[in-house]
This record gives sequence, structure tokens and C-alpha cells, in this order.
Amino acid sequence: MSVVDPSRQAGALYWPVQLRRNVGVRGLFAVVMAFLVAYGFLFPGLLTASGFAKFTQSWFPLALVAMAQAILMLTGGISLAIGAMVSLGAVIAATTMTGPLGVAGGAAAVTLTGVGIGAATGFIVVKLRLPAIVVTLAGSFIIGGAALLILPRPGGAIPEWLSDLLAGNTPAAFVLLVLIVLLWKLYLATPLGLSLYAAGENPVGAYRSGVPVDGARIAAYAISGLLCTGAGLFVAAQTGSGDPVIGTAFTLNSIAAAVLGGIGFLGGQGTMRGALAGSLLLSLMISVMFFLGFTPVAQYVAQGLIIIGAVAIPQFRKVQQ
Amino acid sequence: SQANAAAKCIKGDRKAPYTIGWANIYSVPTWMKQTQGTIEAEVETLKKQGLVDKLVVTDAQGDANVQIQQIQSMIDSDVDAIILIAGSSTAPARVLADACAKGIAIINFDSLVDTDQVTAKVNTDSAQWGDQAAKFLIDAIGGKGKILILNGPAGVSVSDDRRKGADAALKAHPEVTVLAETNTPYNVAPAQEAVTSLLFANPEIDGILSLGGALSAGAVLALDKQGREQVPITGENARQFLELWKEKGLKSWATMQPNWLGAFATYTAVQALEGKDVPAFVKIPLPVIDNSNIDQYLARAADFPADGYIYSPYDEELFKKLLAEQ
Amino acid sequence: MARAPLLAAREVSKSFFGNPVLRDVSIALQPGRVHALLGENGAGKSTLINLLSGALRPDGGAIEVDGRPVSRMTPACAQQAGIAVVQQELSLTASLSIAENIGLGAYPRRFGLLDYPELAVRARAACDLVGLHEPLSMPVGHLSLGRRQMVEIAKALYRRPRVLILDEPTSSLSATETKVLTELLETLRGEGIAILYISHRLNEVMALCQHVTILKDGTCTADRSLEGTDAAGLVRLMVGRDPGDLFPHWQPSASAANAISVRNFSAGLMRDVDLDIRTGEVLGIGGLVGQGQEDLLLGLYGAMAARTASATVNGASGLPSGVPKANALGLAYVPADRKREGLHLIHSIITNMMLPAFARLPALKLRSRHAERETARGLAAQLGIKGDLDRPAQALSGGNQQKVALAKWMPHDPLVLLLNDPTRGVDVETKREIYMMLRNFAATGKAVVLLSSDTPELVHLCDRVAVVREGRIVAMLERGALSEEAIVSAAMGAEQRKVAA
Amino acid sequence: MTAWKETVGGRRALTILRSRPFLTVAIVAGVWIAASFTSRGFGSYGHLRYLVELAAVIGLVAAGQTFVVIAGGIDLSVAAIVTVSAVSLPLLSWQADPTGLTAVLAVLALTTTIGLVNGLGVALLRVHPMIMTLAMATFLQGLLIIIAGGSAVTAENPLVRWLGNARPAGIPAGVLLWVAVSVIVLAAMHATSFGARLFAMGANPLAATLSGVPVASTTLAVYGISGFTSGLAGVLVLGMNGQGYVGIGDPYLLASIAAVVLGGTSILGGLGTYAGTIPGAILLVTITALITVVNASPGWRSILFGSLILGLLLLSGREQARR
Ligand SMILES: Nc1ncnc2c1ncn2[C@@H]1O[C@H](COP(=O)(O)OP(=O)(O)OP(=O)(O)O)[C@@H](O)[C@H]1O
Ligand SMILES: Nc1ncnc2c1ncn2[C@@H]1O[C@H](COP(=O)(O)OP(=O)(O)OP(=O)(O)O)[C@@H](O)[C@H]1O
Ligand SMILES: [Mg+2]
Ligand SMILES: [Mg+2]
Repeated sequence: MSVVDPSRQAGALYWPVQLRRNVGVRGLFAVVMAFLVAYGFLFPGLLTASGFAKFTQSWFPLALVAMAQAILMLTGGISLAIGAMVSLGAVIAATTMTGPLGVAGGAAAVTLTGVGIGAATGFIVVKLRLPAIVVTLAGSFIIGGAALLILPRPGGAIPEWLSDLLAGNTPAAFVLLVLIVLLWKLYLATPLGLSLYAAGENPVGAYRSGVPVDGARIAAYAISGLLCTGAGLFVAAQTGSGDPVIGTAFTLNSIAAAVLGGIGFLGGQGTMRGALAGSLLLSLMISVMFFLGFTPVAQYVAQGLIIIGAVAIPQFRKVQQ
Repeated sequence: SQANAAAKCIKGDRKAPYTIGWANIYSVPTWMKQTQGTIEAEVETLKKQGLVDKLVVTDAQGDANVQIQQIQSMIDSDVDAIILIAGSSTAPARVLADACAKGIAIINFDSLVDTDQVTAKVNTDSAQWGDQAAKFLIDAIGGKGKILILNGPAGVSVSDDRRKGADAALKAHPEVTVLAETNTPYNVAPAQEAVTSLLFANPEIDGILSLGGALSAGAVLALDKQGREQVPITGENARQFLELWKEKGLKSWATMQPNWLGAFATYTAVQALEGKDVPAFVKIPLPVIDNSNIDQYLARAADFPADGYIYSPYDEELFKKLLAEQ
Repeated sequence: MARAPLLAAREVSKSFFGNPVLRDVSIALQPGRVHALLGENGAGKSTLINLLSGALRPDGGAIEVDGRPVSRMTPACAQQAGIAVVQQELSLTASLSIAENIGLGAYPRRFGLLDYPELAVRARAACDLVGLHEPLSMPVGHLSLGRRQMVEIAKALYRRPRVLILDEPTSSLSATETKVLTELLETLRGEGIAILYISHRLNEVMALCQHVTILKDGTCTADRSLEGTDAAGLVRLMVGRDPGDLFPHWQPSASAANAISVRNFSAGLMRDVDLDIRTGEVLGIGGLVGQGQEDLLLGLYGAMAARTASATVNGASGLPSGVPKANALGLAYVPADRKREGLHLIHSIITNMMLPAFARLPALKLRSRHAERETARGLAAQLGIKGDLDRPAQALSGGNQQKVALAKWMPHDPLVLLLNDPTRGVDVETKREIYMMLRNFAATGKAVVLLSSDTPELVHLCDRVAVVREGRIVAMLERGALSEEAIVSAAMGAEQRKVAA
Repeated sequence: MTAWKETVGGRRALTILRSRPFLTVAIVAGVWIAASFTSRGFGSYGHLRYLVELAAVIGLVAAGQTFVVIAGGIDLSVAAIVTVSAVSLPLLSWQADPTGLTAVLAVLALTTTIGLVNGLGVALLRVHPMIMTLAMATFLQGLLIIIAGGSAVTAENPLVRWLGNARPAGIPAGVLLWVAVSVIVLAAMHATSFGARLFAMGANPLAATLSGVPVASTTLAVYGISGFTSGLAGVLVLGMNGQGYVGIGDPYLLASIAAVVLGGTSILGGLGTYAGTIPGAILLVTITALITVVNASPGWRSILFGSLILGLLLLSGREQARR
């Protein structure tokens, strides 16, 4: 057999693989970079510690839900319950953390709820073979209803120190995001990780290769649920309170971010970095348009154009080649 | 000396002409568009007086999280005042505290935030709205009978407050039975659908307690479509409802969330920046529309969008009076 | 019979929705032996290996590993028992890299995490065995069908199997690659591995295998040593009667007129090619897998952006701007990757067969279900596709799917047939029918362009063969000069023979 | 006993009985019967007729949505198109035309054009359908800011009024419109080459392209149809409510998708039928009406609504495996 020095090979596979995964999102990265530069130019305060902190805080929950949606779409699933899960996470955090459970207990409740509901949804979709889109649509009503039961109107509270820690003038959100991305990388390196792609794109082939297809998909739903309620917890900390309908807009935004980032519907297509870039673009767009002084009409038109452009222009260049 | 008298959040270091930030939650609905119109008109007036030089408008597209981000951007771009309709009664509290700390005048109107870190809140009293509506209806049906209650969307403070406001009057009249309640968006179509279903399930109805928006128009249409007698109903100043009221000769009562709250908030912000003391809460008396003055409102209908709201007249004198009264 | 077989099926049966596909079939795989599994399309071969590898569960009978029955075989179980299967392109994930695909389901781990350096070493070793030299980080989606087939084989070898099952591994491989594989299997056999080999290419079977099991309509009709049989004998066992010649008698039918003529044609990998395709000829396209042959066909068909200095297609000048235009000019294309490009697997066989008609008829023309059914019945009879035509195409065996992909063009009587490996995975009897059809087609003055990885097919069927290497036609071999050696050597670039077209 | 199953007619009957659309119809019937026993007034003719009238709006929007979904796409701009239609129609009322038909046709032309632009983006710019139509919805919001409330006069359009209120032969005009549209849609979907192309595109676009299906023009047509039927729904909903307003179309985005999927059409494309969408739409309004009359807190009502959909989904079957 071939004589290869293992030490020479170290990293010689991982990084090239990573580089090739960038190919599909280069165009988007360029667009996002352009927006970042524009933002920094329009608002130099972005480069200060607190400016950077505030900016990452407004992006953070969207980044989490984009990941939550992307991980499902990679397995060929989708969720319309993302927003309701965020709301549920927020109201649980806001009702438990100042109570007897305390912050740790509240965080545990948020985590368990996310994982539990996620896994249950995954089980229904995967084992009962029901279409994910309707299951999660139904789920969104059930979960949203639960949020309303817990907190019928906005209220509750988050300990001040937690709000200050997560959403004060600290880069905590950014650090957390880096941590979550690292965890995602680690997850991809577990047996279930890459299986996501295989289970999404070619479930039959993956099954025949010995991949635990169902397990990988259910795990994806569980993780997705966790990311959503986690985003809810953060939103609660950021706002200092709970609101049973705060997450509504995240459902569509998470899909937009993921698709913008190159995640396909049929499973196995796209990368998490793309989804993150997509969410960053959506978030940046809002601030950049503000500093450009766009009127609401111009905001709507520009937003549509930017979203189409970010997808069409890289496409167009590919076709031209 | 002015610094002492100054309103909350005001540090006295900002000089005219001011930049006003208008943090709208969603600018597409007609009510919002009309409100925006009163703000723009007020800004024009203030510009002529050299008090304002710029109006910055954001639209959060209904997303409270985006609104927070946009308020943050307003802070970053150092506007002098923020007027806002909140997308959530709790969510913007922290970012507003930051704005307040920076000496930005914050006037919150219509949908309010549960925080005192604002210069002033300007609104009608939602509980009073519910209370007055309930009292009118109970009176109209003769103190007893079966009613439906139409609420705005669930999980939203305004609709919850109006509903709670109605409680006392309803409790005081045990003869009044609430057959059913609904929660729908403040729109005609969903209200019409819900009321139709409820009418089939509850054939005998004596009155409808509608707590806002276009819900009443939807209910009237539902009754009309089934060829039923109209029943006493409460409502709001939606043009469609007022026209139906006249057309069907309803026994009705309406109040309103005047669109000029926007103009008033703008005016108040500038007053505060100018060092005037403004009260922390300006309670706007609920203008009442009933059979005595409905014609006056309808006479002006042509000046308002067909799907819009016919609000009561306003001028600077009224604003001055409102600020002084409190 | 002293040693227990490494893997065996005992009297297994399997039916799908009540249709029996396998009836009491037994097979035993011995170490150090290459065991051939033969049968017509739809005989049940793939189903049998799916049972052996745990992808499906038998309705009756048992699977035994080392002589012990396994109660519930699953793919994971099979992997543990050292059983590896080469599926046909099926088990790969396009967006993952070659290495990640090879290791899928059996990654080396360190601290519970995928160990990339180790994976690189082991995947490289497996790739080297099959002569796969693409960077390991390349996504499989970027590879041609033939290269993907090699990845699939490398994936099986990576698992260091004791039992290696190959389902038509060579169906999209050219002679050169097949040779690499054959030598590799010889080596593995020498190491004591049990090999099960499915192929419709009988010369390969004759050269490689020692033992044969033959399935016919789901029952085992022969289980014997290959010694003393020849290819004709095998066919006899498979179809139950004397085989005729596989290839029809060749008669020149080419005219001087050109159906297609292009100058300085470039598309995809193809660069500056001059080519004339005559009416009445079968023009072969040969070469190693993935040298741009497919791009040539797609470019001519208007399915891929192409440039030319000048082009004439059935009298019209210029290349067709898109597929509908190409169809209107009388071109038809049958892709190689039937699952991804040729068929609508979830749709019925009838619908699949009628699709080109739907594409060409006026959009609002009313359909006649009855006429569609009649046409489809005719086509099915012509190509020997058995069974209910309302079944989805995915319920067909691989070879029968191929027939459907070919059949759908027949009612349109195209002037030029562009075929991309049309006999891939097709059994000998059907191959014979297809060959006959193609020659007859050419004899009526139409043109056939036959891209094939099956070199004998090129030699015996074609009037001329263009050999492609690195995006250029490096040789145009006339009928007189056609031989397997000539094609292979031109493909390898050993000799630069350019015969004027 | 089982002999009838062996006959051709029997087999066909069995296929129909086992089909998703039939199942959905059966479920609707079941829900209606169960509800009329448990909920007062539910089963009355007037109520059921009203439910079908409401379902007509969803059904019209979902007609275009079904085309789009079967062809492998999705249209997230339907809600905005419904609103644009309902809000812009009063602006277009000409005095010259006493029937109001001209204005309706003009609005339908507008919404069809909007749909065609969606199609252009998807087919030519190759923008993902979800992104393209979402962006379109955003554009339309901007457009609505400009046009909404622009007319100070309530323009009475006789045709629109008739559609929303008339009951020829006791059947609401909107339902008649829906029936007519359904017949055309089902014919186009299952009896024409155009329909067959849709299914092919949705199941495997690459194979469809290589078989000569004119993918670009078919895509254009499909989104154009979706724009048209959404526009038609806008006209109907305007008639039913007497007044258009911003947000009038909002409920129809999720409803149209849910009706399509509840009716057994695969969201991945290539499989399905409008015959399932029709009972799917009726099912949705039925559940909504049921929940309305339940006396419970909003939270519980929402939970009940979700559970009902989930439960019915369990009954009406699973997604076919593919690949
Ligand atoms: N999942 C399935 N559902 C229904 N029928 C099936 C299924 N799998 C296989 N069949 C049927 O079983 C029969 C045997 O198929 P199989 O794939 O085993 O044949 P094969 O011998 O491998 O043929 P080929 O040489 O074409 O690959 C065929 O008639 C096929 O249509
Ligand atoms: N989703 C499915 N539904 C029905 N039958 C299926 C499905 N997937 C696979 N099959 C059947 O399983 C059998 C094995 O499929 P597979 O494609 O691996 O082998 P094959 O028939 O040899 O095809 P190929 O010639 O491409 O190797 C086929 O006969 C096919 O009919
Ligand atoms: Mg097979
Ligand atoms: Mg096969």
C-alpha cells in the first residue's frame, strides 16, 4: 500500500475540505463583507467595544435561529415552529429565573424544553413519516399556545446581572457565538455530524452505509429546538423580560437566512457558515439602511433587491463561466 | 434652572434644531400611515419654527427585535429625540434605558412600554376604554342580556388592558352573560369570520362588546350577511364602521386612538428638549363618538382613507392644553 | 465443504407488495473465491445482495455469517461482520468530500471525534488501490459517474472487508479502469476475501469468477463452478435457450451526408473539436471515463453552453439553443445517470415514457390516457419491460429503468440519437435487442452517436469511433482499424494516430 | 367477498378510496358530523355554506400555490398579492364601466404580472423560489405604503360586490367562482401536457430539462397562474368584506400552504393534486370555526388548533418515500 507519512497528512485533509465548502458561499461572503465595511464606514462607533457588542447582540438571536433552521434543512426537514419555540424559551426564562428555580434552574428548564420538544417533533416527523412542514405548523400553534399559557401578556423578568452579562456592553454574544460555532464543528466531527448531510441528501445510501439515519435526523430536531429556546433565553435577557409572541418573525427570517446562505430544501446542500452569513446579511441590512437614511418605502424595496441580488449575482457569475 | 425643571432623560445639552427619530413598529397599515402623516405635518411646523431639522423614520416590519436594533441605531446616530410605538410592551425597555442615559428625549405613544426610563408616555387609557365601552353596552341592552366580546390579538398588552378594563362593569351586572369571546387581529375579515361562527353557535345575542379597530365592522357585516337584526355594538373610529353605523342605523358608541397622538408625541419631545417640564404620563381623554356627533365625523370622511380612521380634530392649542392639564 | 461459508443465504424469499421477487434462494460465499451472480434485469440480484447486506430483511429463510444465522441483519451489523457492498453510485453524498464519503458510517475516531488525519491516510490507501487520484477533499458531486463508481469501490475497500459484494461495479467503467479493478479483485481473492460479483458483461465474469449462481425470475437456476462453461453456456443458463450473436451483423449504411457537422466546438471539458456525424452511421465515442465525452453530447444537445466556429445540425445552421430546440431538430439524448438525469423515479412508468411527448405537444392540448397507455404498452413490449406500467419507475430494477429511459424517445423517431452509455446495467438479451435497434436505426439513414464505456460494444457496433482524451478527439478510428487495443491505446495516449475524418 | 376488488371497476374504486384527496374529504365529512353533534349550530346548512365560502378564498390562493408546489417551487408572496389586489382595486374603478369588469381585469392583469416577475426571477435569475417570492412580498409592502389609503373614496365596484354577496340559486357567488376555477385547474393539471410537465419538473427538474420540457416558460406560467389566482382571491375577499385594507391577505400565506400539504401534495414537488387541496382548504376553515366557538383561553385554543391539525395529519397519512 502507499507509504504516507501520517504527520504530513495531519490537517492536509481537514482544511482543504473546509476550503472547498467555501466555494458555494464566496459570493455571499463578499456581499456580507461589503456590507460590514459599509456599516463600519457609516458608523465608526462599530469599532468600539460597546458598538461591536450591541451589533453582535442584535445579530445573535437571528444567527441562532438560522442555525436551527439550517440544521433541519440539511437533513431534508424544515420547521415553521422556530418563532414559537423562541417565544416559549423567552417566557420560560422570564418566569423562572427570578423565581425559586433561579438562573441555573431556569436555564435548565429552557434547555430541557428545547431539547424535549425538538426531539418529540423529530420523532413525529421521522418515525411517523409525516411531512415536517405541517407537523411544525401544527407544532407552532401548540407551542405558541403553551407560551401564552405561561405568560398571557408580556411580563416576567430576568435578573439584571444576567441581562448585563449577556446583553450589556460586553462582547458576550460574540463569544457565545464563537463557542456555538466551535461546538457545531465538534458536532460535525461526531458520528452523527456528517451523517446529517448523508441522511439529508441520500437517506437510502446512507442507511446502507451503516449511518444511523433516523437517529441523526431526530438529533438534528433536538439540537434545533435547543438553539431556538436558547435564542429565546437570550432575547429575554436582552429585553429583560418575556413576551409570548416575541419570536413570531423569526420563523420566516430563519428560513430566509438559511436559504440565502445556500442551504437547499432537498437536504444535504449547503453549509452552516452560509446560513450564518445569510443571517448576518439580514441583520446588517437593517442597520446599514438606517444609516443610509432610507425611508420605509426605500427600505422595503432595497431589502428585496439585496436579498435577490445576494443570491442572483453569484449565480449569474457561475452561469457566465 | 431649566436643568432642574427638565423632564426625565433630558440633560439640557442638546440644542435646536433637533433630529427626531420615529421608531415605527410597522408602517404599512393605514392607521400607521395616517399617524405618520400627522407626525410629518407636525415636523413641518416645527421646522418652520427652527426647532427641528430632520425626521428619521424606521419601520420594524412588525418585529419587536428589529425595533430594538433600530432604536439602537438611532442611539448610535445620536438623534435628539425618539418617538415610538412599541412592538412589545416589555422588549424595548433596556434599549430605551440606554437612550435615556444618553440624554435622548423619548416619547412613547399608543403601544406603551413597561418602563419609566422614558421622558413621557402619551396615550389614551386602555382600561378606561374597556370600562366605558362595557358601560355603554350594558346600558344599551338594558342591563341584562347575552353578549359576545371581541378582543384584539392574544398576548398583546393593549388588547389585554382593554379587556381587563371591561371586567368591573361586567361583574357589576351579573345579568349580563358573556356567551363567548374571541381573539383576532384588529382586522375586518378575521372578525367577520369569527363572529359568523359564533352567531351560528349562539343564535340569541343582545349585544357585542367589540374592543377595537375594525372588529366592529366585521361583526356588523357578519350580522348583515346572515340577515339578522343588528344589535348594540361598541366600536372605534374606523371609517368603514362609522359608515356602516350610519347606513344600518346602529345603536352604537365608539371611541378612538387618535392618530394625532403621533403629532402630539413629536410636539412633546421638542417641548422636553426645549427644557419644558413634561409629565411622565399624558393621559389623552378618550374622544367619544355617538349618535350626537357621528354626522360631524362622517362629514369629514372624504378627507380620510376609505380603510382609514376618522380622528378628532387637533391643533397646537389642544397640545398645550393637554401638557398643561396633567 | 469443510469450512463454513463466510456469508450465506439459506432459502431466502422476498416479495414487494405481494409480488414475489425471490423464492427460496440460497447462495454461499467462500473465502478466496469470486462468485458471480447472474441473471436478467429484474431477476432479483440486487434484492438478494440487499438481503445479504442487511439493507432489506428477508420474508423467509435466513442469512448466515460464518455458518451462524443472524437473527436481524442490519447494514451496521453487516459492517461489523466485515461485509462491504459496492452499490451502484447509490450510497454517496454529493456534498461531502471523497474522503468523507469513503469513511461514512465507519469513521476513524479519536476522543469520539472524527480523526481527519487518520481518515486521510486510510482513504488515500483505499483510493490508491483503485487508482483514484483526485484530491481527497473534492466533493463527490464534482466527479463523473465513472469516478464516483471508483469512490464507491474505494469505500468498500476502506472497510477492509472479509466479504466484498459488488453490484455491477464496471457498468460505467471503461476497459482500462475495469482492468485495474480486475487485477485488484484477483489480489483480494488471493488474500482470502470472499467476493460476490454481479455483472452483465460476461467476458469479465468468465475472466474473473470461479463460481456462478444464476437467478431467473427470483429462483435459483444454477449454482455451479464456472469451470468448463463458456459465455454462451452462461447465457443459455440465464435465458434458458441458445443465445445468438450478441452483436448484429455489421453492414455499412453510412452516407456521405452529414447529420451534424461542427467546427471548433467547445463545451465544458471539450476544446476546439471538429466533428462530422454522418447520416446512417453509428459513431462511437470512446476514451477513459470523464475526458469530456459527455460534454460533447450535452453541447450538441443544447443542454450545456457550447461555442462553435460553425455548425450544421440536420440542415439548420448553428447549434440548438436549448433542449426543446434540439428536439425540434430531431435530436434525442439518453443520459447515463438514469436515476438523476433520465427518470422521474416517483412517477409511473407510463408517465416516464410519455414525457418527451408532453414536452413537445402544445401545452394545453388535452391528453388521451388511453392513447398514452397503448403507446407505453407497445414500447414496453418492444423492450421487454414486464409488469404493471402504473408502478413508479423506482420499483423497476436498474436495467429495466435504463430501458425506460431509452424507450421514451422511440415514438418520436429522432433523426440523431445521442446515447450516453445506453446499455449500462442492461442484461445480455436486452443488449442484443438494443444493438439490433441501433443498427436498424442507422440503416434507415439516421445517425447514432454512441458514447460507451463498453469497448467491445464500440468495436462491434460502430462505423467509426472517436477517442477522446483531455477534451480533444485524439483519434478517429475507421471501421477497418477498430479493435479494443486500438481504442485503449488511443485513450491512454500511447500512440497518436489521427486518421483523417 | 373480495371478488369485487378484482374487477377493473373495483380496483379503480379502491384506488380512489385509498387516495389522499378522498381521505381528506372523508376527514372533512367526519369533522363536520362530529362537530354538528357537539357544537350548537355548527351543522346548519347556512354555517356549512359559509365555511365553504370562506374556504373558497383559501382555495383560490391555494390553486396557484398547488401549481407552484407541484412544479417544485413555493410562493411566499401570495398574501401580499391578495392584499395588493384588494387594496388597489378601488383605485382602479372607472366611472365609464358600469359593470366594474374592467377594473377587475386590470387588477388581475397586475397580479398576474407580479406572478410573472416571480417566475422570471426563479427561471432566469435562478433565484431560489423562496427567496424570490419573499423578496417580492417585501417589494409589495413598499408598494402598499405608497398605494394604501391613497383613495379617499370608497369605490363601489358592482361586480366585486356581487361576487362577495350574491347567492344565485342559494349558492354564494364566491363558491361558484371557486367551482369554476377548480374545474379549470383540475383539467389543466391532469388532462393537459402542461400539467404533465409540471409534475415532471417538480419530481426531477434535470431529467425534465433533458427530456425537452421547456422549463423556463413553464416556470413563468406557474408563477403567473399563482399571481392570477391570488389576485382573484383578493377580489373575492374585497367583495366579502366591503373594504380592502392592508393585511387583508395575511392569513392566506400559511393557510394556502397548509391546504396544499393537508391535501396530500408533497411540499417537495412532483406529487399531488388540487383535488386534495380543495378539501384541505375546507378542513382548515372548519377547524378554525370549531376553535372559535370553544370557550377557552387563547393559549388553550391555540393548543387545541395545533393538536387537531396534527391529529388529522396522523389520520390522513404519511409522506411517500422518495429516492
Ligand atoms: N422496493 C421495491 N418495490 C417494488 N418492487 C421492487 C422493489 N425492489 C425491487 N423490486 C422488483 O423486484 C424485482 C427484482 O429486482 P432487482 O433489482 O433485484 O433485479 P436485478 O436482478 O438486480 O436487476 P438488474 O439486473 O436490472 O439490476 C424487479 O422486478 C423489481 O421491479
Ligand atoms: N425507494 C424505493 N422504492 C422502491 N424500490 C426501490 C427503492 N429504492 C430501491 N428500490 C429497489 O431496490 C433495488 C435495488 O436498487 P439499486 O438501485 O441499489 O440496484 P440496481 O437495481 O442494481 O440498480 P443499478 O443497476 O443502478 O445498480 C432496485 O431493484 C429498486 O427497484
Ligand atoms: Mg440490480
Ligand atoms: Mg442493476
